[in-house]
Amino acid sequence: MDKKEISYTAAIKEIETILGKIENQELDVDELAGKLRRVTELIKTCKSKLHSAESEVDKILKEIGD
Amino acid sequence: MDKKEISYTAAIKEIETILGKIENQELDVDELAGKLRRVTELIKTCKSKLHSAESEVDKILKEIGD
Amino acid sequence: MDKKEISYTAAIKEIETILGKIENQELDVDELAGKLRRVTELIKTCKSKLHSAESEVDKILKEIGD
Amino acid sequence: MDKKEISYTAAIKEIETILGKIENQELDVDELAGKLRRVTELIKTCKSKLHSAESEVDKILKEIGD
Amino acid sequence: MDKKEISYTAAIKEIETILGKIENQELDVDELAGKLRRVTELIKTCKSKLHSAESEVDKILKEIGD
Amino acid sequence: MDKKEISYTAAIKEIETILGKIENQELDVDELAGKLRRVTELIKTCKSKLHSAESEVDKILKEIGD
Amino acid sequence: MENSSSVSLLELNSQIKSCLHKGFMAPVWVRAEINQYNEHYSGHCYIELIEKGANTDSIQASVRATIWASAFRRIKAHFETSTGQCLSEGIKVLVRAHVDYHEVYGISLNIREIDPNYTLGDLARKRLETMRKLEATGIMDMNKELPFPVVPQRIAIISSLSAAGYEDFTNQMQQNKNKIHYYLKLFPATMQGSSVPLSIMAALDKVAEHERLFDVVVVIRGGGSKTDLSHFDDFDLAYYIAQFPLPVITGIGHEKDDPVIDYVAHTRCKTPTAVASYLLEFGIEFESELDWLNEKISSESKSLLVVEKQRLKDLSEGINASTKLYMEQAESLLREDLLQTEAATKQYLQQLNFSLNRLGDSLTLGSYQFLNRSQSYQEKMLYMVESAMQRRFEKENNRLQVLSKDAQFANPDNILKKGYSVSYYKGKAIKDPSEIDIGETIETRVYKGSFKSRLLE
Repeated sequence: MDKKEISYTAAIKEIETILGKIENQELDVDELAGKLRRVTELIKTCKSKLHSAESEVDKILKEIGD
Repeated sequence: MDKKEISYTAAIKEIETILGKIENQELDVDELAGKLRRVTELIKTCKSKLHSAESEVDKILKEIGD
Repeated sequence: MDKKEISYTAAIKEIETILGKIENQELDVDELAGKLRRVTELIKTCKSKLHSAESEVDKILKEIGD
Repeated sequence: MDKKEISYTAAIKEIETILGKIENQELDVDELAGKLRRVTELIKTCKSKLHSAESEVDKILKEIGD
Repeated sequence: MDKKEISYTAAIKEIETILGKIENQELDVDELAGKLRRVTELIKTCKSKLHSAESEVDKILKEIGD
Repeated sequence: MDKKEISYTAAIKEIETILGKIENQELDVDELAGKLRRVTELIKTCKSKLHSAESEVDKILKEIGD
Repeated sequence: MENSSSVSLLELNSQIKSCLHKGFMAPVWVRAEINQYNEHYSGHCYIELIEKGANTDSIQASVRATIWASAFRRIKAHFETSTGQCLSEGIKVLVRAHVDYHEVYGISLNIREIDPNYTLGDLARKRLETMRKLEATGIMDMNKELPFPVVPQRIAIISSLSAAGYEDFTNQMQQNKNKIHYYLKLFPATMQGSSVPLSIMAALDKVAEHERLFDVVVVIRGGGSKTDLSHFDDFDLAYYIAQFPLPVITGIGHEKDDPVIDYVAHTRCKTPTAVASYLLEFGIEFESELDWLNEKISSESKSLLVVEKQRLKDLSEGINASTKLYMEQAESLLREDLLQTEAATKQYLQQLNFSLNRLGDSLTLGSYQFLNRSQSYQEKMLYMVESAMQRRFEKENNRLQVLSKDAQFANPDNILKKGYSVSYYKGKAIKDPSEIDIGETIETRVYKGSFKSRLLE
């Protein structure tokens, strides 16, 4: 799945799912690193979304302020 | 919707709805900027309505004063 | 409505109704200027009625006084 | 109503009624001049009635005096 | 004249009624002169009855003895 | 079976099965040595998997931290 | 026989006389009523005394009596001055008398004295009785209740031309100062003697025939003795007067007299003159009332006109003032409305501006809060994933350690260490010696190595 295509909310949901599985020991040790990589990817995506949202918000709010 | 066509009251109502969603974290981060942009438009519309009302009011009152 | 056709009392009543709406902020900004214009028209009508009544009244009262 | 046909008492009552309405601001400004004109007529009628009564009373009293 | 015709009592009663109305301002100005005339007439009648002999009465009284 | 191909979870399960049998003296002396050998191999495999997972996770986390 | 057993009339009368004289030596006091009364020209007075039954008029006892001329003058004068009453028929007397008997004339009382006090008491009692009787009829006030005319101008007079006071009365009435005309008509009646009641009643009858012609009736008679006036105490007369349809005014006798008819009359005056004054007063009063009314009506009419004039003036001024006030108020109301509208509009706009600004502020704050919360949630998730993994690794490490120990424990070398050994034959642990043939080689493992041996038995 392209990281651009997953929504922020879906990403957060996936991270929560993975966290659940880790906590419930539903994951094989072999898979752990892979899942972590997925999580970091998702977070990266989220961060980027957040940053872009932030900068846009800044821009918009600046416009209002004017 | 054309900004000329929405009434001031309706605009304010829409702004408040969106603000409520933002405050309750009910929006996707992806949507935030879009919604915010809508709100700023609405506010701009309202301000313009307000300004035109104000200047018209001033004019009318000045006429009476004379 | 032609200003000649509304009675003084009705005019005053209408002015007060509009005033009440403004005070209770029941008017949409879009309507405000229009209503204000109506009020000023009504007041103008009333003033004119009052002035014409006044000159006539003065004349009559002078007769009574004699 | 012909001023000759109204009795003095009825005339006074009518004047007082109109006066009451003026005092209680119950008259429409539009009506004021008309009502005042009526009052002046009534007062004139009353004065004339009073004068004729006076001269007749004087005459009668003079007759008795003799 | 029969003594019952206009008795002193009836005359006094009528005079007092009229006087009462004048005192209580119940009399219309229009009626004043007429009522005053009536009262002066009644008083005149009473006085005349009081002072002058009615020949008819004298005649009748004379006849009784016979 | 190549040791690379057995999953961590499966390895753990086999170890525990063998150790269970030993404890219950279900194994012949002749088999014992063999099975023990298998166990030590499996444990080694697991340890290695664990270490590699750990080091990979560390690496990933370090990447994020940067 | 006849001679011895009978007496002659003279003898009898002589015996009666002697008995009576013995029995009535002293004079006696006797109460009786005079039934017949006769003053003889000779100066003697002959009387018949009787006693009537308590409640009847029937005569229960009677006796002749005489007052000799020598005593009569004294007795009569004393009696009449004391009682104001003549000795006459019908009066009760207390007499002091000798019982005389004359053979020819029979029994008679020789009156020596008459006590006037007894008769006086009797008169008073009689008068009282009449009053009581009248009272009992319930008509005492009937005449008083008749309406009295405003001016009693037509007056029927019951009197006699010769009666004292009559002329005074008519003069007074006809020559009154106020020149009020009175119609006087005399209905003659006897005003003296016992025929008074009947005569007056007859006169009243005549008045009654012409009732409508008169306002009042006056009964007048001046002066007179007590006895004269006692006829005006008559019950029947009083009864008649009480019910007479016209008001009756009495003026009988002197100042101190009060005959019974005074009590039933509409009005009692002391004397005829007093009646005239009383009647005249009404005319005087009425005339002055007329004058007063005349003045009053004049002044009230004038003041009514004054009041009305003032009222008109007040109304004019009131109209003037209140109209001006009305206009001022209307104007100020308009001004106020305008000012209020202006203020309200401006306030409304200000309020809207403020609200909009506040919305903008809320939006800024909300947006940044939104972003912050998102970010911190994200960080929290990463941290939780990290620590969950850490925990997992720890757990797996522990598990592997435990498993290693268990495996070590299961190693047979541990048993061999304690001196146990295992022997093998053909690579298999020997559990049954019979499986091995004698002379065969077996291998035995001990802790520190192994050795081979041959089976001897």
